[in-house]
Amino acid sequence: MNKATLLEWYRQMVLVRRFEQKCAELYQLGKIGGFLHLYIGQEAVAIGSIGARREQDHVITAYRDHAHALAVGTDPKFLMAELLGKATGVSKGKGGSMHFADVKRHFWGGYGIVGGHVPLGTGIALAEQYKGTDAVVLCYMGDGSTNIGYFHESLNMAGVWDLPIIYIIENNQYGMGTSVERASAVPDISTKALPYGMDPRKVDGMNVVEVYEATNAAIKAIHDGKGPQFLNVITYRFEGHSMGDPLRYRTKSEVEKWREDDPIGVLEREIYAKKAASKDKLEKIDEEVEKVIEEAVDFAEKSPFPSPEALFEDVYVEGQPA
Amino acid sequence: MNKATLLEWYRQMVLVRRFEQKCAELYQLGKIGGFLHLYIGQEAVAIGSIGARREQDHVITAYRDHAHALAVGTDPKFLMAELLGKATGVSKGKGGSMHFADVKRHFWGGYGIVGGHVPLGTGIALAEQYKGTDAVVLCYMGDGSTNIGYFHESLNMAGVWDLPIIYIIENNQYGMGTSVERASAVPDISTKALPYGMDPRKVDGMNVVEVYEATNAAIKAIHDGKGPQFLNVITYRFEGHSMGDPLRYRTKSEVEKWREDDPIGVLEREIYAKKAASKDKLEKIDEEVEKVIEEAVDFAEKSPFPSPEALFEDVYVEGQPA
Amino acid sequence: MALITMRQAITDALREEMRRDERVFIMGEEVGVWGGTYAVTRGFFDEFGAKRVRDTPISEMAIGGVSAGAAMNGLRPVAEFMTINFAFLALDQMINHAAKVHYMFGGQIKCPVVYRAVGGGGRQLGATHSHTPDAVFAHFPGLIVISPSTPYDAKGLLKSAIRSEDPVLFIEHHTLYQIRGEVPEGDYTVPIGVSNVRREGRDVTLIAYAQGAQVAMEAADQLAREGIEAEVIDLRSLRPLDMEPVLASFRKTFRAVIVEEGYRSYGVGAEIAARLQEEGFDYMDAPIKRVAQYEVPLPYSRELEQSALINKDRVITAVKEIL
Amino acid sequence: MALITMRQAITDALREEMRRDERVFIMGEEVGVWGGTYAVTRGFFDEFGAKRVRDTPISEMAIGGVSAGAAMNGLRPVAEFMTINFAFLALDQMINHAAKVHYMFGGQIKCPVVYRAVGGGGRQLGATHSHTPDAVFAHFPGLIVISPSTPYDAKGLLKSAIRSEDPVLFIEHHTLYQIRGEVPEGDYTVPIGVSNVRREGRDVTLIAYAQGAQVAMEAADQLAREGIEAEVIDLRSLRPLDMEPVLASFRKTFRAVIVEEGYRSYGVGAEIAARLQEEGFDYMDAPIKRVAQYEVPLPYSRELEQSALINKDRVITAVKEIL
Ligand SMILES: Cc1ncc(C[n+]2csc(CCOP(=O)(O)OP(=O)(O)O)c2C)c(N)n1
Ligand SMILES: Cc1ncc(C[n+]2csc(CCOP(=O)(O)OP(=O)(O)O)c2C)c(N)n1
Ligand SMILES: [Mg+2]
Ligand SMILES: [Mg+2]
Repeated sequence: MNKATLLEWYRQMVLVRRFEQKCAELYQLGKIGGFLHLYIGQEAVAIGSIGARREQDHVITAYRDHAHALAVGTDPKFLMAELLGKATGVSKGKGGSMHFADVKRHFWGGYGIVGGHVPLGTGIALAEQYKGTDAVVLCYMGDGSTNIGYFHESLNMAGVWDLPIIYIIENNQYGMGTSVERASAVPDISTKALPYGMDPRKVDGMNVVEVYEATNAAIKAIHDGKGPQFLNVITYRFEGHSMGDPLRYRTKSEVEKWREDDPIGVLEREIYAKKAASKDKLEKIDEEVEKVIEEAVDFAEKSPFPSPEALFEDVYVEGQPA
Repeated sequence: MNKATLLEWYRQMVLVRRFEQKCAELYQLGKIGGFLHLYIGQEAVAIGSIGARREQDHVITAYRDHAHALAVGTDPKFLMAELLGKATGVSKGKGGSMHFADVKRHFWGGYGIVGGHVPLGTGIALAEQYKGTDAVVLCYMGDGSTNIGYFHESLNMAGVWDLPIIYIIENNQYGMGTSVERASAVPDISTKALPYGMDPRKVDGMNVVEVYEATNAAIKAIHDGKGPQFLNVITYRFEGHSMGDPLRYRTKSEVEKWREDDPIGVLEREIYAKKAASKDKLEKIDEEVEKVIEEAVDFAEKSPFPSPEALFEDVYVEGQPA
Repeated sequence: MALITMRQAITDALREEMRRDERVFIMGEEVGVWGGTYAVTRGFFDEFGAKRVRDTPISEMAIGGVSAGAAMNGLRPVAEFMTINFAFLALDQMINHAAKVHYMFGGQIKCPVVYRAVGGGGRQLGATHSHTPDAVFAHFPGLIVISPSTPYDAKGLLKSAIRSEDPVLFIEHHTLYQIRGEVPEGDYTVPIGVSNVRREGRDVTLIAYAQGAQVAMEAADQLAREGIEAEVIDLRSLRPLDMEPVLASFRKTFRAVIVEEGYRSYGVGAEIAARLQEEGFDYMDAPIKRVAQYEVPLPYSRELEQSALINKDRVITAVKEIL
Repeated sequence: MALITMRQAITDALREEMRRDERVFIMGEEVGVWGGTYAVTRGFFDEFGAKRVRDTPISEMAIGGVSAGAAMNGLRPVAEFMTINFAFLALDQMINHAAKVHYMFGGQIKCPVVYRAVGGGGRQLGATHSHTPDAVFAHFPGLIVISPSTPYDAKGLLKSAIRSEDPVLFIEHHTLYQIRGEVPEGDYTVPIGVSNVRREGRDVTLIAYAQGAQVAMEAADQLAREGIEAEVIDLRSLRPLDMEPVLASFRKTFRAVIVEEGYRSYGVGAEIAARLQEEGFDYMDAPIKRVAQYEVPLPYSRELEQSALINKDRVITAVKEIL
């Protein structure tokens, strides 16, 4: 792996981490409302996989969507503004944490209905196939979403039509408080790819390089005519499902064990092992990120709330039917 | 196989066949309305599997439900009356061909929404497990239904909760005009059992004895603690999907080839091979069946239509909210 | 002008739009090889091929969502639900995804998908296959809901729907497929969101759409023979809902009956009546009546089913009650 | 009588019914180990165990249907949708299966399932998570739809729902969970299908339910300070819909405003207004007004969202318009 790339991933992962830590603070202060789902612990998944995508490729995910937006390169200030419900937010303050999007960058958004975006992602892939491009879709979802009808119907249709899409399971082993073992008849999520003719690949989701390589291989497989792809990426969320999770369903020691594999720590060790950078260099990156976050918060705080008329804008593209 | 049993199955299969041929006639005459889906060609599936069930076991299926009703022992006259929309019909003339039921005999009905009855069957199984009985559910559905979310969500839940249910795929290789190859990413429907921890079994659906044995084995497997079961029963419908099918999606020669395996013919050959009965004996059975059908039609024709007040009855168990 | 059936008008609209715009394609169950279970797309598979006439598995959730996703990414899908009853399975995609993405993401995403679905009772298909649930879909902002009653409107509105930048549910009533009407050759559109006076009259206003408009027209004919002149307004779309012609008529007749095939409670007629009494209060000479389906699951038996449905006699009775 | 929250009242109803009847069990997402995402079933898993408090996978179609099947076969399931928004995925099971089996099979099958679901906007959850789609479910015969506004009613009606032989959708509004009210200790039921006069008054009738009733009561309090006496009727159930107390009140006040949280078009208020003008025409001194949610997908930003929702000021304005 290219050293500069490792450092860039480091920067992005720290950016996600710090961005979300700031979110948690602002949520406690009542500046962010609604549901707030943190990605902390899972950073290597979005950063590694989106690290492999080409400009033309698409990204779509569920409500745990901060990292994906940051990974496609959306300026954190527009995301922070969205979280504060401001008119300058990526979704003009109408979406909030669960509904980031940046369509210029082919990021089609976060979606709150579990599994609801999976057919959308599949349709986005259909459109690329239809137009005859080589673009693919990275369609992310949680382990819990693999139990909903949407998953099944979409993967089957992608299989039948050979669509250019990679289903990336962010398998953090719980859907809210329900472990994979209690939610899926066969806990090995890879099994769920078999009826759709996809060759599932299990990936270490705490290792950004592995995630990158698996995604790269999946894109190549699509271009080699192997059809839609399935990545079962094993990861863990260090925080609760969303703010206010009573955390009754797992033990502290389980969390502690996983924290040893903190993806940022893993990457740091890799960077040192590869001699890609010194501790100083990484600390400098940390500081830069810190500044970016501060600026983002500042921008968000200073931005205006949507005007009252905004309520009635964008219901329809073509004006407002009564 | 017990000779008397073979003859009983012969009688039942001929009963189904003749019943449905009569239905087709009455449909042409305009006496039966709505949708009419014939089971002709598939008789061994319902007769063999229901042949294996014990009194306490349950049956639920889709709209192609005539054979199941006859197999559980419902008097054909109440079925014929239902088809003619009469008050004496099993469903008081409110259900029609797609909605036969005979709950006294644990037949929970035919259902018109593809896959819609699969969670119901799963819930019926849950109730038996809850009550601690040894009863199981035979839940039938077509190959096409395995692509709908209902299938996936239900089988997974049955797997997680280890419910006493046998999912019996009546794999007649087409869902309306769409062949399994065009509808399922992996045409081997058995693959679809794997994510749910079920050990699929492929069964020759033109052979009533094989179907019986497979069902028997599945019931035993449940009692042995092996959890929900999955039978992929390969069969063929000789007629169109329903009355009025333009039949553009398959060739005459394909149909002819399958007709060589007519399940009644297969059983006849088995009966002769086993010397279970003479040709005369079978013809006598045919005649008896003929009489039963005639009586059924006669009963149905003479029965009254529902009274106008029936429209408002049975909307609610507890009277009629406004 | 040719006299063609509504089925033909819909077929023509689809074919012309597909020829006009490469981005338009059809997906749904049995739309291809079979030719559509109501024969609307017969011959399309041969003309346009498997890429543009796509048979799907039985997967309504995915039909609703994959088409929406393709629309978001630049195509013009016409997704067919074999019947509107099966669209219940896609409700979440239709109202929580297709109808929401434009707003929820602050205008970044457009979703110009058209959902076609056949609805209606009266064919002995039983309780689950006979719904007219139009009010349910019309309840949610973000979706456009159209349901025409004439071949002319069907063709012109379907074209407008396909060309619209917004998601549209286009509901066809099966009993209208056989109705014939004048339709000009070639391209034309009918604007979405404009109610239409199908018949002028001074004594009472009948407000209806789709199959209800057909019944209202029949009732008006008979009433005319008795010297009662009913004005018939066809709403054509339920969202947007154009009340102007309705109010204009009411200001003239002071009396109204709403005719709809769906259930009465929480149905389309409720909204019309509520708006009419509010906006036309000063002109109200009698209660506004509703003629709608009786509130039972539709039964199979023919006469019994028919007795639950609307017909011209029930409309005439309602009219006479308020004259 | 204890002063308890609506959340507590619902918890108590569930616990008492589970203790009373072995056949009653709960299934849904996070109802067990987590204790319910709204903490309604906290402690239940420990008391009743995994057999009777069943955590499900994220599978709304199956939650809707497996519970219905269990009900058909003799149990008394209380199936929880984490929020009513997710119940769209189960609509087909609820209205085409649970609500139809009794009729469609000529009375052979009963389906005494209770679906519980939390609904409502106002918590910055965005367009897909903030629905009040009550009218949609109430449109279909076969289902009972209840949505209480007080702890007393919540407990008594939930018990009636669990004991009912018919399928029930029981809608809880999240902002009401904190509301406190007098609730007697021990067992009692409130009959389904009886509207309730929550406040007497002679000047105007406010018709509402659930969160709308709360807003109506607040408005009535303020109106009273200005000398306007509003009568407030709480519908409590939308199907069956009891119009008697509404009409009785209207015959006294000649004026009505309907208050509901859901969308206005094709909403609950439309049905009430339509019935009221029809059945109470002779008493109508002014147009019947509706106060409802503005017809936009609910946005995230707080003030913006609030501006789309009902509040007491909007009710007061509507009242003054017709006085
Ligand atoms: C259809 C639907 N059902 C339920 C929910 C409530 N819900 C939100 S997130 C979630 C858990 C999802 O788990 P998973 O897919 O593993 O994603 P993770 O949160 O672990 O990233 C649930 C049940 C929902 N949003 N949509
Ligand atoms: C949800 C739903 N979608 C579509 C239909 C229309 N439809 C009725 S039967 C059928 C084909 C089902 O095929 P399969 O499950 O293989 O059963 P078979 O008819 O072959 O017995 C379809 C698409 C329906 N009834 N329900
Ligand atoms: Mg998870
Ligand atoms: Mg089939």
